[in-house]
Amino acid sequence: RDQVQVAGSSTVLPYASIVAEAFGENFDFPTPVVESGGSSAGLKRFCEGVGENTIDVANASRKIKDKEIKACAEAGVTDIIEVRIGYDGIVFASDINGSGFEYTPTDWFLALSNEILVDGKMVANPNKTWADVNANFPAQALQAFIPGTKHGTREVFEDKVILAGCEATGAFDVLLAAAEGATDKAKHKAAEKACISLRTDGVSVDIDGDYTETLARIESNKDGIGVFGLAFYENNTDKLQVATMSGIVPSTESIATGEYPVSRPLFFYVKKAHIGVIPGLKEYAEFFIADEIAGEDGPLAEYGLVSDPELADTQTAVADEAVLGSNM
Amino acid sequence: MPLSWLVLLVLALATAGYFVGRIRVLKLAGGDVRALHSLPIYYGTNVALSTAVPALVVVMVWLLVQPTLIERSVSGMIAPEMIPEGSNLNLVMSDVRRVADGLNTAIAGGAMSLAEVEAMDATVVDVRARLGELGVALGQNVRPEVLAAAKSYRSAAVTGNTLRTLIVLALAVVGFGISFSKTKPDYRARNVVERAVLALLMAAASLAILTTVGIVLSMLFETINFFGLHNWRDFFFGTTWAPNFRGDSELSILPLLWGTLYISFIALLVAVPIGLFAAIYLSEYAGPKTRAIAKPLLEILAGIPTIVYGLFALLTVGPLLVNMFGQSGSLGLGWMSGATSVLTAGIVMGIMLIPFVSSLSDDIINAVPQTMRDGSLGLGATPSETIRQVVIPAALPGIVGAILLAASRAIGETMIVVMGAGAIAKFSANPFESMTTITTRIVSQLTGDGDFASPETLVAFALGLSLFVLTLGLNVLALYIVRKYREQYE
Amino acid sequence: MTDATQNTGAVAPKSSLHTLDARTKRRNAAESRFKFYGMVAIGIGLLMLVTLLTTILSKGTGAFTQTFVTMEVELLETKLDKTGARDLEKIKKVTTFGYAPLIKTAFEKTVEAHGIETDLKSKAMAKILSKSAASQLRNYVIANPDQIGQTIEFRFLANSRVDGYMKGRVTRDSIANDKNITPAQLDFVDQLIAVGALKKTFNIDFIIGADASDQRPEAAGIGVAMMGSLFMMLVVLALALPIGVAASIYLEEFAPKNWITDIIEVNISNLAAVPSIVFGILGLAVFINYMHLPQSAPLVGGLVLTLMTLPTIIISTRAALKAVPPSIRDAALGVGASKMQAVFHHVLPLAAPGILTGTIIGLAQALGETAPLLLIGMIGFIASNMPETVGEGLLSPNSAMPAQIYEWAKRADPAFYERAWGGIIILLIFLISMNTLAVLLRRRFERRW
Amino acid sequence: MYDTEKLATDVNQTETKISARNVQVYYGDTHAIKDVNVDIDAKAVTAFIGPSGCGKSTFLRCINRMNDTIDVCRVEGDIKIDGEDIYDKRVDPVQLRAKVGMVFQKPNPFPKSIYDNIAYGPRIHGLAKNKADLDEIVEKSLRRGAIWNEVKDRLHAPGTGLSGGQQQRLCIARAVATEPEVLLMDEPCSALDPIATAQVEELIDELRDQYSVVIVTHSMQQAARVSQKTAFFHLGNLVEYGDTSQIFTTPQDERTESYITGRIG
Amino acid sequence: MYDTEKLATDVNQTETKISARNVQVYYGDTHAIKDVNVDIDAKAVTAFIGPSGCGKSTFLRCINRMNDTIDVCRVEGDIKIDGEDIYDKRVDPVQLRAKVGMVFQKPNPFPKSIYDNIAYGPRIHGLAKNKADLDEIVEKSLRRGAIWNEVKDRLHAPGTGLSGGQQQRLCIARAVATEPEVLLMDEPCSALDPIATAQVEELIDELRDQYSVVIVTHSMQQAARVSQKTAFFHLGNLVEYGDTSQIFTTPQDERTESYITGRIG
Ligand SMILES: Nc1ncnc2c1ncn2[C@@H]1O[C@H](COP(=O)(O)OP(=O)(O)OP(=O)(O)O)[C@@H](O)[C@H]1O
Ligand SMILES: Nc1ncnc2c1ncn2[C@@H]1O[C@H](COP(=O)(O)OP(=O)(O)OP(=O)(O)O)[C@@H](O)[C@H]1O
Ligand SMILES: [Mg+2]
Ligand SMILES: [Mg+2]
Ligand SMILES: O=P([O-])([O-])[O-]
Repeated sequence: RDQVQVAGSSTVLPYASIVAEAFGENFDFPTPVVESGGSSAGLKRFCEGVGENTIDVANASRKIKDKEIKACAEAGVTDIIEVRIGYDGIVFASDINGSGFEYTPTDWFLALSNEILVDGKMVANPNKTWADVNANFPAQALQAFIPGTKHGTREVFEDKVILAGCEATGAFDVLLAAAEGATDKAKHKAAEKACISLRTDGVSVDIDGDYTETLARIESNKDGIGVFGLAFYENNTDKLQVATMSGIVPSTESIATGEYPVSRPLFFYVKKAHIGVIPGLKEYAEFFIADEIAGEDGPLAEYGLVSDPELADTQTAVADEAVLGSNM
Repeated sequence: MPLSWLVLLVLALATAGYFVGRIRVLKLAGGDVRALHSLPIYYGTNVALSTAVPALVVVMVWLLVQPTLIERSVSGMIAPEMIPEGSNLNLVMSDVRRVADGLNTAIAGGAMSLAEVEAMDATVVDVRARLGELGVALGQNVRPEVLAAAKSYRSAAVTGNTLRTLIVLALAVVGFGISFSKTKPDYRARNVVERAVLALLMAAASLAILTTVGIVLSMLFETINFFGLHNWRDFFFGTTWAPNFRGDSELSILPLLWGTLYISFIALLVAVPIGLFAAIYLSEYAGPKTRAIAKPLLEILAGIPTIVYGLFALLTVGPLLVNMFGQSGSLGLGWMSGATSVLTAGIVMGIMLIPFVSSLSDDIINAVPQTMRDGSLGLGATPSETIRQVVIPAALPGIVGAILLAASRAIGETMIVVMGAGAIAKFSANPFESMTTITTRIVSQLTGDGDFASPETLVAFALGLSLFVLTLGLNVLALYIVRKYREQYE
Repeated sequence: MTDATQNTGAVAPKSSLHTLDARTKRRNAAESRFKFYGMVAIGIGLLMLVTLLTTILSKGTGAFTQTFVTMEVELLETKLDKTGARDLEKIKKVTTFGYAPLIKTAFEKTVEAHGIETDLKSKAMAKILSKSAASQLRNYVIANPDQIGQTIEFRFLANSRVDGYMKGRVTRDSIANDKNITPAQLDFVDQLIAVGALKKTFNIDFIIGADASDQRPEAAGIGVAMMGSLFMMLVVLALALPIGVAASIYLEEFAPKNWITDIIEVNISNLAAVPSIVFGILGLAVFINYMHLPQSAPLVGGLVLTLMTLPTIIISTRAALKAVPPSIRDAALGVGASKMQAVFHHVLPLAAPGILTGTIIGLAQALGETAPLLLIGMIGFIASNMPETVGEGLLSPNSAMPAQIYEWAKRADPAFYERAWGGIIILLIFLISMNTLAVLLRRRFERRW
Repeated sequence: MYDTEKLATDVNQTETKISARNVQVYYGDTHAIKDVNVDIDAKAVTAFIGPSGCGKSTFLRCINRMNDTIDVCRVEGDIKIDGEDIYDKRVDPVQLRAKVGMVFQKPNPFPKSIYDNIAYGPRIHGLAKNKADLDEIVEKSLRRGAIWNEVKDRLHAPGTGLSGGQQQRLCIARAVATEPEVLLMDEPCSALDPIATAQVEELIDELRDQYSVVIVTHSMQQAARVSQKTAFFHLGNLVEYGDTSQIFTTPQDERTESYITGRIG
Repeated sequence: MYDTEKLATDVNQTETKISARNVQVYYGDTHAIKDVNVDIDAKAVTAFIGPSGCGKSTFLRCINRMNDTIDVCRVEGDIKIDGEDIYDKRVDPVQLRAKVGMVFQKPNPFPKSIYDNIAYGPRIHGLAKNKADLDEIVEKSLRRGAIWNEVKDRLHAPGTGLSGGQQQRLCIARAVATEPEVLLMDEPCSALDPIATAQVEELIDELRDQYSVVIVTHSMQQAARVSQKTAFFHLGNLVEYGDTSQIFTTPQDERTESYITGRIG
């Protein structure tokens, strides 16, 4: 095998492909193969063992889990280099010709949660239009296209929007008080679970496909509001208008500074044992996070990646081949 | 000798054997074919098979075994302490192989002589640079022990290959010789060749069993893991499907099963009548020209990528249905709220499945002998009566096969369901609601973002295996029904 | 035995053939209804086909043309080879980023030469080009180091927004929030069109080229993926057809009818119902992890698809074999043919239409399948070169048409969406040519007895 | 077992049932029936004789338009039944065939049970009011086909599992079950033993009380026994047609004579 | 046209070719052949007669193991050809069938050209050295099948497009083409006119110079004309077997006599 073999997250895929293409053009090594298939599947293959018939790099739109590190170690994949490449912004957008929105997490909680707090009691969500949710909004039917449960974005959406809304409306406290459980922790968990259980009457539609599917749904139902990646939105500004969250317009800058709350870090993981064995592996890893690629003016940022303010640290870590567990 | 040459040589020998066998037996029979037990081609084929088959089998076994053997002997040269931190023997060995390959390339290309290679010393020469010049990319500088191992790897491989060449050629020649000497007019060459062919046919049939074993094995392990993490009662008898990143998800197969059956049922409701009527029209009513054109056209439907159908469901059929059955729809019924529904996916999937039913059934119906039709028409039956009561029953096993194939495809379809039916698992009899299927859940849990050792991901395997068992049951049922109603014409 | 009854005459009163009795009328109505259903069924099928095809064509034809900008670029020695030694290693050190200034300069020169008046900075002008322009230049320089210092005419791809503008997908209104292009740049594009430097032409690279990254939809082609599909189909055809037919012959003609063959039979129908992704799981486990075949290789893809296609071929072949009347077998056996000869000489040719139908449908499915490819690494960004040998075609990483289409359809830039549909057109052309062969062959074997 | 007296008395007092004028049949380029003119009597048995391949089956199949099912087959000329042109556009071949039943040369039972083979015709023509009625029709037809005794215990066994001669009788019974006005029988006794043949001939004789029967046969004796009129075909031509007694005693045409005198089978 | 003298002289001087002992045949539960013992002579023609459905075809099909192809059919007992048990494991049914040719009751031409229908057997048995040889075999066989004149201009037309009688003769020609030692003919003349019948009988007569021929027929006359020995079957039993002349003149069994005296067909 001559080429670097990469697999994993479909969120990271566009960035990885931009890098791989440039890498192939500028180095004598062949263009790396970047497979998609999801973070989980990528890490799974990554942890299958070391050797030429396994992949060298796993892309992930989340941090590798402890359980996975353990599974890796059992298969002989011990030294893993973790590389954070930047952040993925998550935005809410609706049809370009429809009305615009300025959301707070509370709005989303009130719109989608299975039960909401009314007069101190949790009742089945009665809201039918956005006007029911927030008097400032138009009386547009509620229809949200949110990431399906397979997507990591869903977790971010639940944590940073729904749960935040749940707490803000006070529903969380009510739920916590009512929650059953042996320990505080268990109660907390039960309350969180209740917060994030979404209504199933068709108002909230899980999208298991990609953002293109979300876009297609909005095109066929103009009332719909969808959840997108920032990069996707930026390429489709002719069809979508973005909503603000707590008053902040999402952009690479506002996310990088942390003003815009909904985002998640993106990573890739390198099998240290393959460095030196697979030609070009280390060069690829270094190239990925080089300033001219992943820096603020690099092509990745141009495409929509929120570049990592701590990129320099990452660069040294990669240069030193610092493995997981040694420096974190 | 390179492998391809060896194989070609064996094949050439076999070809020669074919002609020699033919010629010899004819000569022995004094040119009189009638004096032979079998046709000359069988004698030829016998010699060819005896020459090629054992030799090629050995080549195959050799290819599987030699690397393991060499690897084992060479890896002894790499002491454990020489393996760099974090690496393992496996990786070092792949480096060794790469260097050995590089050396071979160098020798083959004439860039280095054998002696030069043998004399090369990694402490003196920069092997990586040297090989780099020859176009062999190495990831790292070559350490002396690796070079040494590579050299012995190379020489072992060369010896092995020589041995392989000799043994294989010897086998081929022996096979040739034995079968040649057996080639006499009263030798039952046909029987021998036919037995060999039968063995091949059996091997082909048993591949299906192997595949099944493979499928079960490749999923069983993870399924067991899943049931170690998740309650099996909840999986089989629970009523909710709600995976969750926080853990303790409810993962029950039942709502998915319901969706699977419901959507497949609607798909078949569309595909079977349309497909069957299309088949009937094509084979019984349409002229040869119409048939020659319409049938291949319909077959294109089976080849349009499912993503197109998915988009078609999402953008065309879904909104159309909403326009009819939705709140402000033309029928004013308000039954349907979103474009995605069981009905949307079912209809679109049904369209995709039309050719599965139509083309296969058409062939089978066409194969029913004309005398059957004549018999019925002669009694004053209309063509449609003939078709319904004589032709279709006679063609039933094939038609059921076609329908089963369509059903199978419906069960296995993902894209159309994802885009057309939505991703919500629920129990509902309302075809205007979103639902989802086992297959789509397998795909999405497998390609999702969850922890790969978590029940949310592993459930994919349990779903796959359960579906496997389930369809097995359905197939047994179908077999039983076909057996019962089969009509055999003469 | 003469139990003729007297009422026979009463049952059949003499009636004119020219007037239909009520029952016949009813039956004829049923007959016409039946026939009508048949026509409706075909009609529905064909209508759907036409709908789908027109959708595909209307959305995809755009992918076959592309916008190019022609201009002269001076290959500045100061930028590319400061030492002037023409040392290839040194020249290679200049990355594509290092070529950006050449393009900017070239734009300035072009504007000057054509007398175009614009307020745009050269950087903004250069943005109308594809990001592939720099690599195109670099490749040229590395291939012809002796040309450094010369001024050479190049034809660069325009970027996807400009191309969209040429195709009407992008308008001044639609780019209001787009940070990738400005109205001023579109004005500049109009000026370039006026002087003939920017043109939309047929784009052969789409048909023969390889995938490009998300930032360069204009450079992406489906050719390499098509080769991937071609090699996979070759594997499938070479394995699935003979194995499938062989297995069917064994099961239908030779196997003793007992519970073992029943198990095999049920098993095969059951394999047809196994979701395709499961075959991917199997392929990953068996071919890659166990047999150590290379990842992302069409060979592995072909093997997986073979396993997936086999049940389809076997089921249709068995049905076709079953439909051959036993009297044909009797006739052959009766003249002293062996069972094997009877099957291969008589039964198989008569079953050929059904076998070919199974092959058509099986291959169509295999050609359009994506899910199993996901697990063996054939979906993603795989921008290989055109394979040069058969071995390379089978073993070096590649994608497949449906995988490529699926990938494009997911990508953010709408230009990819157009390419996805264009890819579907190519896939269908591929499919139709494959089918045509089989259909012609099938026609030769069709007969009624 | 069959009454020879009828033979003499019935002749000449019958009306024409079927009349064919200038009938030509082509299989592709082969001219299989050449300009045949014939009038077939009602309530009589007509025998078609002639050497193998001379076009007997072809002409017979024209009478109930079974030739329509052969793609390459083209029929020209007029065939009238009861004065009505059967190739007229208004004629429904289905109604025609209900009226003109046929027993084919090669027995072709349906791959169904014996019972269903017989019940098929009556069912589609609605001849039975109920199950009992149908049972009766089936039994009666099988009896007329001289096969009842052999199959009465296995009515639900498949018709294709019968012996050659049994299949032939099954097909006769099947044709009779629909009570056609005209019955075309293409060598109905070819696979039958003498006793069964006699029974079928008896049936034929009985049928002609009410219907027209056309029978193709190679047995001159059979033609002489059962038919009132005989038509001799040769190489697609209708060479001679007339009263059976006359044809067999004083043939007009040389070819007829030489065919008849080779009287063997 | 056939020489009756032979009949008298040949009887009694022949050796046994086929011998059957205690043969039982079952179709599922139906007992179709009951305990049949018979010795069939070499270089002689043996006729099987008996009412339809009595088991003639079934027994005939045992002799070349064609019954193997019917799933439900079970054969018990011994059948020996030239002293060798044909149901022995070592016997290759293929070789057996090459030696024991068969003409089926229902003509079953291959859906191929007439030429290929005939040439198929010689091809798989390697009877022709070259194309010219094969052409010769085809012509000779078709001539022996008394069909050459009718098909010589359309050798490449499909065999299924022939008339019933032509198909039957084609199948006879096909069986003869492979030069079998024993020829089993199941009602080979049922669809033939007297002249063609005579030609086929002549062929049979000619064949018995070298081969054994077993023929099933419903025509008592035919049996008397062509055969030296006759076997009478009834309800699955072999009722009587002996010299043809004796069977037809002085039958021993009552059933035989009553069958023969019903002499009609
Ligand atoms: N395939 C079969 N399955 C079941 N029963 C059968 C099958 N073939 C024949 N039989 C039965 O076996 C008996 C003998 O049949 P066979 O065909 O040997 O009769 P046959 O003497 O040849 O009659 P025919 O003169 O009508 O051809 C008959 O009762 C018949 O119904
Ligand atoms: N389907 C067909 N295609 C082409 N030619 C045919 C077809 N059917 C019959 N023929 C030819 O037409 C001629 C008349 O055939 P037909 O079947 O009418 O003969 P027949 O008198 O019934 O003979 P037989 O007594 O042998 O049944 C024959 O030469 C035959 O070869
Ligand atoms: Mg005929
Ligand atoms: Mg019989
Ligand atoms: O593919 P993802 O893991 O980024 O959703």
